[in-house]
Amino acid sequence: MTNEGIAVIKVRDVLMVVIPPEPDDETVSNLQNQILRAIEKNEASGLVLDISTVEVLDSYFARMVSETTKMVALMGARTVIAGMRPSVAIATIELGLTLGNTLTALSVDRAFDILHNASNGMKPR
Amino acid sequence: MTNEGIAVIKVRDVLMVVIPPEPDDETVSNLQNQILRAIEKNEASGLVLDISTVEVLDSYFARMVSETTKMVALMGARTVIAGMRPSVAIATIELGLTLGNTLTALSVDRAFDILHNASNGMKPR
Amino acid sequence: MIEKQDHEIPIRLESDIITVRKQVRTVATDLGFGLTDVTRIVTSASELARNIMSYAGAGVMRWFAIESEHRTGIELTFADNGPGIIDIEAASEPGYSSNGGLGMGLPGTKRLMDEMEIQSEVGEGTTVIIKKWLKK
Amino acid sequence: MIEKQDHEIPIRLESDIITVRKQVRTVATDLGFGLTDVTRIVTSASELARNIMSYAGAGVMRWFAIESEHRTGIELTFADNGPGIIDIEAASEPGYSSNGGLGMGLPGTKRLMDEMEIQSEVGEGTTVIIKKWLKK
Ligand SMILES: Nc1ncnc2c1ncn2[C@@H]1O[C@H](COP(=O)(O)OP(=O)(O)O)[C@@H](O)[C@H]1O
Ligand SMILES: Nc1ncnc2c1ncn2[C@@H]1O[C@H](COP(=O)(O)OP(=O)(O)O)[C@@H](O)[C@H]1O
Repeated sequence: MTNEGIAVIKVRDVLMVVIPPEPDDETVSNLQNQILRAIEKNEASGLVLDISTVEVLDSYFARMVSETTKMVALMGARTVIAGMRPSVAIATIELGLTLGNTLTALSVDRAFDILHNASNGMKPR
Repeated sequence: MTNEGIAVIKVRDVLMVVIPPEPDDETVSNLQNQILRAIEKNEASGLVLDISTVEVLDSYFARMVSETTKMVALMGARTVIAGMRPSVAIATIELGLTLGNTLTALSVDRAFDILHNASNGMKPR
Repeated sequence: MIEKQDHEIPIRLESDIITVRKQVRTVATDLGFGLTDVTRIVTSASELARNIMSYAGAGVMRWFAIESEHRTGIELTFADNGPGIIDIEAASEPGYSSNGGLGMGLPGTKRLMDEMEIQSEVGEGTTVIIKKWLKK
Repeated sequence: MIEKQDHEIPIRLESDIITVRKQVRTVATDLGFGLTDVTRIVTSASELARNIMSYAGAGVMRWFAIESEHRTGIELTFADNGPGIIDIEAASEPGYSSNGGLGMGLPGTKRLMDEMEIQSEVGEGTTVIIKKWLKK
């Protein structure tokens, strides 16, 4: 069984995870663990899930994403999903899925902006 | 089958789409694609749907609007519906439709204000 | 003006829905309905025309100016020879849809109009008649 | 190109779901579907392949190019000899899931495709056939 590697990159106190184009189920289910461990280890306050290369978001994957977001929130960090393609957005909504109240951003850059501003907003000087 | 052209105008990082008075089903379904592609291409953070010339909003159209809003949200941008006529608002509500949690504005100007303030709000200095 | 001979429109293509809407708008406006009622009537017609397209594939709309006890009104009939509706009561409930639609067409049309009648026979087809009266 | 002899893929391992997705993407793209429709079709295939894995353990997907009245389309069949679905109607409702899933696979696939047919016999197995037509 292939386990496409998942890159977890740390930028200041935000973790960025790039989801591969065709993650298999094992990759998807390992992802959750890896992310939560990485957040704990790095004391990250934010998580950016870059899905810009993802070509299909089925209900299994959607469920993993929204559950992960909730787990991350319980640990005290915030998740932003970045870069969903138009075709994927169409199929996701037509399939009847939602990503819950997950924050979304057009690009990874903007996702960092959102997390950065949010934490500024939460820590006013 | 006629396909009435749809104008997509960019004003800073907000896209404005003017819906024609009597869009046929094909126009409506193409609209979704055009809007999502335009948002991706322009990295637009907001979308204003100008429906001020629309004379009838039936359930097919309403569904398209609320689904498009959700798709746009998944991609990380926000939608404001602008300029619904009173007669259309009455028929829409009586028909039992909602546009979900879509933001609405009296006019295109106000819609831009809403989107502008929202993004300012997220970037406090 | 309403001409007896061409008070019927075929509904076969999606573009016919637009024709139906335009025609109903003209007829209702000519009969003296105000903009709010015209919009209610046109919205209802749009729903029923689309149902014919979606569920029966083809059908017709007929329109009439109607009179009763000093009142004037509009009557629209949407008829098809499609599969019919098995459970009319269920189909008239908000949210019921056999094709993943919103399921608001029939119950909503009933609210928008003054009267609505559904006749349907499985395997025979469906006829929906709606009426709106001019407020005196 | 679509070859008659290898238009079947076994679904036995989770990794076969990826194979199904890749194959369906290639076939649909070759048939001329645009990116949005390809994504709709691949998403549906992914749901049905996963259902086979989750509920039947193993099965197959078959694909066909189909023709009808000047239209071209794709037909995908997902067949298994699993436990079958007791109440197909209930299983087709959004939110119904026997294993704590989202319950969006069957109703969602119906929305994403043009046609869907479910045949299932308890103790015998399940066959789901889906179709999508190329817009002219
Ligand atoms: N002309 C028709 N022929 C057959 N079935 C119909 C017809 N019109 C409506 N129906 C049935 O009634 C249901 C409810 O219709 P409606 O309230 O308009 O909602 P929707 O069209 O969104 O499903 C439809 O899903 C369909 O099963
Ligand atoms: N191939 C199958 N064999 C047996 N049961 C199935 C099969 N596919 C679907 N089902 C049943 O239908 C239900 C609904 O399926 P679906 O809508 O895909 O949602 P989910 O898989 O999230 O439960 C499943 O929970 C299961 O009980």
